[in-house]
Amino acid sequence: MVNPVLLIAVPLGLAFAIPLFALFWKDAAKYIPPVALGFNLVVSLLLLPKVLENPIIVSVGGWQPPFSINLVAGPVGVLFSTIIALVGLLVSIYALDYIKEGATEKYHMLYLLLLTGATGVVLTGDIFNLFVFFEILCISSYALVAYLRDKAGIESAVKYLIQGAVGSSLLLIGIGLLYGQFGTLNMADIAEKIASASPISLFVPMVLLITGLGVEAAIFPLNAWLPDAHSSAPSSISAVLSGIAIEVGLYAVVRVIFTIFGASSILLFLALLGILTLLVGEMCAFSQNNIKRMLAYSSIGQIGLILFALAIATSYGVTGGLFQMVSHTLSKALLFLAAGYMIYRAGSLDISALEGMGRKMPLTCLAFTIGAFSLVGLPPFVGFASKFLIVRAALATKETLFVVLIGLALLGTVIEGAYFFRVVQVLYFKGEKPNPGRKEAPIIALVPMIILAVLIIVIGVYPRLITGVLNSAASELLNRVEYIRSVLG
Amino acid sequence: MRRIISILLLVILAFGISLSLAKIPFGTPKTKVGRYYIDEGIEETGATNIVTSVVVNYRGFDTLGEVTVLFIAAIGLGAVLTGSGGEETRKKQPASLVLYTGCRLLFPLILVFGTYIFIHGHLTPGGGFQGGAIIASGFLLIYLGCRERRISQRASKLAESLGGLIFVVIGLLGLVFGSYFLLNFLPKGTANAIFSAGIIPIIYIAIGFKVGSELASIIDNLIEES
Amino acid sequence: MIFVFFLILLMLVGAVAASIFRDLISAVIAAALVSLAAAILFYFLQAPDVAMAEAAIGAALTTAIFIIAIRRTKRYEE
Amino acid sequence: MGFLNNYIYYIGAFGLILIGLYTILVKHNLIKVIVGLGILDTGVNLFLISVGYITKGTAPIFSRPGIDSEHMVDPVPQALVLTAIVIGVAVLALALSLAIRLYQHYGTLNLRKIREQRW
Repeated sequence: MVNPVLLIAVPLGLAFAIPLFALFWKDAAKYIPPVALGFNLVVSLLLLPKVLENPIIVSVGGWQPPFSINLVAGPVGVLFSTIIALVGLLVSIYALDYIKEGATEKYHMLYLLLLTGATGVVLTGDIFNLFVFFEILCISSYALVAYLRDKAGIESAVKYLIQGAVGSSLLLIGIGLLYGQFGTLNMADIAEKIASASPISLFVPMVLLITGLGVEAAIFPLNAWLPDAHSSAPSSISAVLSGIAIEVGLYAVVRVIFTIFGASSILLFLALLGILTLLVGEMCAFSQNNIKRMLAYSSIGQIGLILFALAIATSYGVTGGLFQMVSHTLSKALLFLAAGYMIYRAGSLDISALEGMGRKMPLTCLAFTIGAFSLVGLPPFVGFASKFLIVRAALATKETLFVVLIGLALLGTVIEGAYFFRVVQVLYFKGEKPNPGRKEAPIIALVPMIILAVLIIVIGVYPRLITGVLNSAASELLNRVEYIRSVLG
Repeated sequence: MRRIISILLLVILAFGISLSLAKIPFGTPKTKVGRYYIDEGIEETGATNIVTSVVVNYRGFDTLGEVTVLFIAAIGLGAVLTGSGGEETRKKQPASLVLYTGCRLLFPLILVFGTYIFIHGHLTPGGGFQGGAIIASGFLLIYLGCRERRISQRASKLAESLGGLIFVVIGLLGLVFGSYFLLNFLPKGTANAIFSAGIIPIIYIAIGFKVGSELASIIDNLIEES
Repeated sequence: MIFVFFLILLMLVGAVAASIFRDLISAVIAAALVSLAAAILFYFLQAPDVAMAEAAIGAALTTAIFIIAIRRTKRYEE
Repeated sequence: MGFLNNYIYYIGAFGLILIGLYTILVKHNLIKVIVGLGILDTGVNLFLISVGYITKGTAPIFSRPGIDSEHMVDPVPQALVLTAIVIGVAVLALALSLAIRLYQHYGTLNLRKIREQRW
């Protein structure tokens, strides 16, 4: 039997071992992350069919929950770990060539540890353990944002670190308040006992937990760090931060709301917050001239849409939200990867500097265009399928408020379409005619982009490939009684 | 303006927390998990220091994550500070004779004390983190007193790497022997003996080396001006 | 008990001092005082392990790395 | 006085938390902000430990055989705080290294003056 704990233990062990390997193999640091993430991908795919029938609960150390930390490999956890491993693997292959300067060995170690932290967050069933893995995720991203050591990188890392550290302190206070009231840290155990507690004493820990986790998830008032951090990190890191880190943060928020607190009263508030986040993100993205900042603001918009879909809290809505997460991860990773080499060749972050790139780097630009169209939600790409599901879910609630909100969300999509088309237009239809000579991205960077683009099209044409998993993931999130029963027995 | 808004926010926070605190009276026993560890801890893990048995065994996974956090900080700090300095040069004047001799005299004593702390982690207060911190403060003393000395980067990297690997490998051995990660698969021995508590002392020694070398390399990276 | 009151008062005063001192070295020393007082309080709360960790890490090492960092930057707040 | 007796540790802990947060929100100097983070961490740790305390409790260590286990304080918060302390020092160290770099780039640590990037 495959044990989910391997998904965390093996990458950690390999990351610790990199300095040892480096003694007799100079390039070890470069090639170990793809190996570890490939291993994770295989294990996740092996686990996936099993957990669709029954979630696998493993406890660490051999005591039954709540007496020790346990991992819950349900559909949600394994779905996320598969995506993390898949995108992580592709980006690590891309980085083999892309990362040339600076302390490359340290880059690769931090990268592997960041993804291990993300995997830990989605698999753990213990609230303090979640905090620890969350810190692994956050601290490695602070360091990686500053990796280029230029002015912008250091400044945004400082902002990110301060906001993130305050967020984690609030999270820890919330955990302390929960432990004081219920005497346990196991999420299922807390969820079981929470029914008997008074709402007033629960409200404060809930707000603290949501605020603490919301900093990483970039929910509206807490996202001041995001555009700076995502735009000044190396592009491969931006891909992972936008594609994985904020999704994992949002997962943690949703897990806390749905599973621990079972709070239906604040869902409306979250839906409003989601739409607000979406509109703010898309408007700011529209006015950007810097391509990476534009992509970063577009991530804020997408997070808002996902939050809105999840806050609908029907089976359709949550399925749509998770689907949108998957599609955003694939598309945004592709966009950042493609943008990375375009910027490298153009030597500037300005959108206007990318004129005529469509003739210089046809494949990279094609990949960028596919990602952009998918994000906007054009058929036949995956973004269309997921956005369609969200619209259907919002209409199915038959509540005026949700219908109005989805109307606003569609308005956001129109803005999104406008700025992405502007970039595509610059890529293909502007600039001087004489061919400046092709200079395509190297093959090792093109392969991950092509794989991502193919995935976007294939899932867009056959959404049924993953809707089964998404459906059972949505029912795991919504059915907290079943979650408690499967963990505590 | 900023000041007023901040104070307002903080007042709201304080009020909210005080509402919640009313449910958590100070000084009353309230947890079944903690009770379980106290009642069963010695028998199940063999460590007389219950905190150690919780840190290393019951919640050992947290500790693995925590060691990783420190590891990340050490690497990240190295990555951020690579090739910094240059214009700033530290005054090369040597420390005074008293300081120099004192540091050289104290350094081995501090090392022995730190080692004692983490070897006895399962019996008395203390353990890998405290011992590691004490060892790192010994290195700090060396930097202050004997300014030309440097610990070898290579050695500290190896200690970090080996410490982490031992932790993970012991965890995986538990998976092999008893299908649980971090299972305490070694004999527990008699309580209050130094060779007892199964895997706990081994893990704590590994943590001690790892934490000591990581903190020392953090200090080294910060001080360095080359 | 009176000693505990005194320690907590000392700790809070130290924290306020750390917040208002313009000289960063003094602020860091005040913060170290907070850590030290907290370590003693941990001991009174029957947590010797934590007291040790706080004294060794919070009071000693943190102060040291702060001072190293201040030496490499600027001593006075502007 | 009874109230104070019962809640003095909580007051101390949240006093630290509030002072730390205030420092982070209001101060301009980066190192000062990091000092505030340290104070905030200490406050959170003190709060967690006081949650686990039991009146007239003893440390959860069976230092000699036959010790009374009835009045031992809760070991779990102590384990959590050990973790939190180490995480705290890791964040502080990373923050300070960023501060050093920031100073090399800008020649100042005043966060209000460092505003290359805007919305």
